[in-house]
Amino acid sequence: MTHYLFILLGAVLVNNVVLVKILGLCPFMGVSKKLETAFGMGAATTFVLTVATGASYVIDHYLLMPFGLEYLRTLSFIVTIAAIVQLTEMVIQKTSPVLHQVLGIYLPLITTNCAVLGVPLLNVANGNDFVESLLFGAGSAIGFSLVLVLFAGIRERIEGADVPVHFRGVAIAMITAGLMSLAFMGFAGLDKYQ
Amino acid sequence: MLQLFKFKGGVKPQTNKTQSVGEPIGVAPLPSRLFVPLHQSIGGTPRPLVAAGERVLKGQLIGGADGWISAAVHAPTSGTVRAVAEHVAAHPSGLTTLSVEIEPDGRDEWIERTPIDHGALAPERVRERLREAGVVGLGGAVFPTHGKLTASKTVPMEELVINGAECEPYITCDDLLMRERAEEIVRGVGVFRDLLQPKRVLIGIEDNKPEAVAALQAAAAKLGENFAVVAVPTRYPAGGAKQLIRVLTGKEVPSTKRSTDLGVQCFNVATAYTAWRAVAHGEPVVSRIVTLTGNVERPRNWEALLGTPLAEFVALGGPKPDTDGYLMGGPMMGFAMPTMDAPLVKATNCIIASSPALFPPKAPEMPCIRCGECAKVCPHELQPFELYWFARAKNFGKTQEYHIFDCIECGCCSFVCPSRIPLVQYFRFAKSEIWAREKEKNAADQAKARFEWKTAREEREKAEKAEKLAKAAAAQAAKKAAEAAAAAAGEAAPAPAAAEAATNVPAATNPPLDAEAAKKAAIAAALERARAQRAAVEPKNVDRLTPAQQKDIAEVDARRQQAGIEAPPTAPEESQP
Amino acid sequence: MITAIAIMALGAVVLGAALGYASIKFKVEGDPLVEKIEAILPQTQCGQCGYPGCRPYAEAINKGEADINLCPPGGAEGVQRLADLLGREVKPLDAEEKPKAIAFIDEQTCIGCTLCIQACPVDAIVGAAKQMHTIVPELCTGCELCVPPCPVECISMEPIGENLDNWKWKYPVIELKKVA
Amino acid sequence: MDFSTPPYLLNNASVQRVMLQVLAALLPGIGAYVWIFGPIVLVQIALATATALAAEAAMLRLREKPLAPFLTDGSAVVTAWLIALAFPPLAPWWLIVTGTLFAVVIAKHLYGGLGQNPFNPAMIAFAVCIVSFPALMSQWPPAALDLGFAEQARIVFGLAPRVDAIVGATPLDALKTGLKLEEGRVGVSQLLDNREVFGAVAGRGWEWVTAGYLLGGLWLWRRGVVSWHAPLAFLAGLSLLAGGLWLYDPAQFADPLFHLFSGGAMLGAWFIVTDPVSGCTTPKGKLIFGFSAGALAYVIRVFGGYPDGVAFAVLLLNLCAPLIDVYTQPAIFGMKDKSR
Repeated sequence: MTHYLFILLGAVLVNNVVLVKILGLCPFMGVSKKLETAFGMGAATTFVLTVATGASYVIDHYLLMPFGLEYLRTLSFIVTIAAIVQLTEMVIQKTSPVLHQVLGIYLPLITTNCAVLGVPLLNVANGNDFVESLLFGAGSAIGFSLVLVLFAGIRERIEGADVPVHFRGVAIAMITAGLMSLAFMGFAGLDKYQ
Repeated sequence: MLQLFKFKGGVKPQTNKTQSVGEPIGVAPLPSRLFVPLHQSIGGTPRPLVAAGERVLKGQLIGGADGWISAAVHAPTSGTVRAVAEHVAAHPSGLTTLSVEIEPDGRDEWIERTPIDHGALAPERVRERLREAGVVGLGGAVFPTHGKLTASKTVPMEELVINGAECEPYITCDDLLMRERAEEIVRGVGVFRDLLQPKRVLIGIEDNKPEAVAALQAAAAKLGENFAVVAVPTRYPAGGAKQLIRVLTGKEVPSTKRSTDLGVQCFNVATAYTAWRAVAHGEPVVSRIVTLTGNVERPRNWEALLGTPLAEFVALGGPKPDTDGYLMGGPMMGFAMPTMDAPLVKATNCIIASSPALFPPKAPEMPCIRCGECAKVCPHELQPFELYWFARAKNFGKTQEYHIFDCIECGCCSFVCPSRIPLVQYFRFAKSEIWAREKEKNAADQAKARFEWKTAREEREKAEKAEKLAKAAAAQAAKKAAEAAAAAAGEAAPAPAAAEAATNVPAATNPPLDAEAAKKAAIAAALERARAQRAAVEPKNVDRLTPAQQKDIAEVDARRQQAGIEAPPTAPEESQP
Repeated sequence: MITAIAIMALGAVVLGAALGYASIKFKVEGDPLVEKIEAILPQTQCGQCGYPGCRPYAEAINKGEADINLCPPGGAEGVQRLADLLGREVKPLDAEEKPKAIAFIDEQTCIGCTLCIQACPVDAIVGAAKQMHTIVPELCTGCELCVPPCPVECISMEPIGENLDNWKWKYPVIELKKVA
Repeated sequence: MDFSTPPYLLNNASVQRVMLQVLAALLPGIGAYVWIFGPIVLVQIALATATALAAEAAMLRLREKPLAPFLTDGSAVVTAWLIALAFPPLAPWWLIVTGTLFAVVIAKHLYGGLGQNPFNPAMIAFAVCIVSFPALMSQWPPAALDLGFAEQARIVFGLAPRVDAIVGATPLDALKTGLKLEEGRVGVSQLLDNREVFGAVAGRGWEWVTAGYLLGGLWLWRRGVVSWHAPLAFLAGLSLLAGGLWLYDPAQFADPLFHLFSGGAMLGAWFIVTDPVSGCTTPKGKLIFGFSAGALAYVIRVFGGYPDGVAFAVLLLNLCAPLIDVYTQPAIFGMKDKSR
């Protein structure tokens, strides 16, 4: 049980997909201007990432490996992810048009969010079983959402700050992300504790 | 003993009240000119009822209340109206407002005054009397008093709170009024009590005014009124209506509600006094008690006529040479008077002459360090530093999320801010921007509705016009055919045809007026025909044609007719107007 | 090779079916966003954006056909609010911003041609043929559409001055610069 | 008179006064620190202060802001002192200069300077340096070490080799490594029995330093400069977790008192967590902020890879502060009763 907990917490905090692995920076920068959209993006990504890790595990183990088609892994993962993203997009467009418009291009771009492809591939590389894969996927997704929301909170505040002109906008956001990453280094070694 | 409640926050600035209570209320002499602004209360702007050159008596109506929430304005003394024109207002902007300029004749002659017995009259009549007498809240908000004297239909009126707290530093006009005219105040409160029928009447006075408390207690006892005169702890802004209601009743009135919804109503002591004068003496509000203090030789309270120019008023106190400006109201919520011409108005409770020693220049504004002092002292428990953060960034949506409209602009936050940020200014800025936006939004909605209505109407008209035109064209074609036939038949006598065509035109331009659409169609048709006519008369040189040329033209016309082309409807000679 | 193709084909069929079903199930009708965009536009119906009215412009923005900086009456602030709503970058206004003004008819010159009445999108001009016309100031949006049709050029745009009704508290001036 | 805006009456508060009180409150702790580690501490403080003021001036000049009000407001000095107190007293001079520069230039001025930095600049300096120079940042001279001032100065300015004698560790670090090295064979109590290192409560000499910070902090609270919420919650979070685990296995986990009085706990509780700029501002938010920071500090210092966790814990909570504030807004006047 603790083993699973460590996987989950490790993925959320210690090996945070954005701040430690530096994956998925595109939506992290793109949709963190407002708290509301960050929540939406976090939820969408969490959904896609969790489902994608599960689906890719199934595809990998029951379709690709039995037939020795491991070389199709990246391709089939991408296709699956793309389909899930499409589905998510339709659901969001139906349920929250404003969120759909606000997320804009970043919503279909979840497809190319390297975190979403990276996590299933890391699962394969780490030899995680199904439950571990799901937990790792969910943990990474929660970690992504968490820092996205925190980042949005900070950016909303920086919005009102008297930031030097040349550093306004994305520049100061990148610096902030760097400092956040620094703070997250505090978790280093926690998952190694026995 | 009444249980008192506390409001959170508040500050304790130096009160500086003792300077101006040494002398009784003085009656200010008649000024040489009075500038009475017509708009002196919340609500509709009263209409001017006098014209330049007219003679007015003291108390004569010069501005009639416009709408129910509006209060009348009266001539403060007898004299001659010199002008009804724009004059600088008692307003921080220094902008002008429509004012009646009166030159006093020195006789101070009252118009006929008719007291009423408020107990014998219907409540509506009493409220109307107050409206006609221009009785408004004299605590500073100048809300028409009659508008507050109707109890809520659903919530029983529990407490009537009378505000004699006077928490702002320097101001002592209510203090002196309570000391000297306690009986009339109590009688005025009695009028309010009769109209609202509350269960209790509570008069709250800050405990730094023991004389006023004693005077009111004595007056209430003498008149046999069961009013509780309560000394409340001295802490700014205890005199804010909502704070005083909180302290005396424990009720908190949110910005989204009126106090009557919670069964409370609050009036200033001076308002009660003027209400009694209006009811029992038939005197409208033409003067008020104004504290003149600060950097003057003789700080004192004066009963001054409304409309007295600032320059003449401050001369009564003898401003010291280093005076560098005048504040209207207290140092916490008042504003700098724009010019010395600005008049005293119903809202003017105090004039403070300022000097660099009294109000030293402010330290430069530093960035907010979010220390939270402002939040600690905010009587409405807001987070001023957050409001500031968003107001500064002009993020008005966020300021509303942080309840900017609950801010009463009491100035406590600015008072304690270590960064010396003009917080109140930021909040006022944000509020007025939001209001302006609201107005724009309403205007936009209205414009949209009107545009849509017009578009719909045009669509309908177009359809109708098309129909009409089709009919008209058919009729025209038939007529033309007939005319052409007639013209062809009697080429030698074109005059009748011309006459017929001439009568045709006016007939077409006078369609029935009731159908607008038909009219438009007719106009269009007429225009069309006029153009055709003009085209026809194009050759202006036709009236001096040689017979040979005429013959040629006739031939051409004949050929045209043979070819089926219409002949010119009128003969060239007669078509000249 | 065949298995690879078969597996990918299988995947394609399954995913395609799922997406096809979803596209029917979650079909979106109408576009509520247009309303939100239109709510930001000032409703002057002036057509300065190149579209015949505010609604068409809102629709064009929603479709991505029009940029968000084409509305001069909305000003820089309107652009800002559109950018916030749509998550786009703020752009400078594609025209110069003018102070708010309303039309004024010089009644001495007016010949009563009714052309301006027809041009006014919000019926803010009253008058009849051969009668003098006048603007109802409360209704005028300042769109300037009545100015060009006037044959005698009697309509001018008068900037709205500051008065006690529209006076606003000013942004506090920061006098910090170079106090040292 | 300034006619622009009411109120025209103001009290005598100023940013400078606030900062000066914070500096004064640091003095007892600094006194104890100097007493234990020698006057070199003062050199480090001076170094950090000079760097901070120079960096502040340079940034103000670059940003075309007036120098005088911001150089005299004392905020840069507070940051500098905190950095100097968080760094090892014998750290090479360039380390403290780097840290201070990073704090003032990047963590403070790039965000707009005073009052606008989302992260605590001093903690950023500490984190940057401990991540980049972990060895140098964890070398603390043993409290017993009696080195002349001249020798200390030579070490700091790189004129003398960093001999083994000065390469000690903080009591906190010593305990952690001790436990790790002697895994399972030695309990906490045996290790703590070494009075040479661990003193009576939480490290020889260190007890007095932290007690000094506590004293200063309490004074600040009495003066109304800081509220009790965040410090108390911080200490509560730290001691609750420490107490719980100590009760669970006293052989493996040190007692709460040890944790309270060692490392940066007291400095953090009274001078870092109370930073209003990067921390929470609502009362409830301050409690959450303090408690979580305390708990996290414990987790990182005991289970994590760094000798102390206060800096990282504070930075992590700085991250959350805006969000916590948003969700802990207190009810306002007239809106407390939900049913209304």
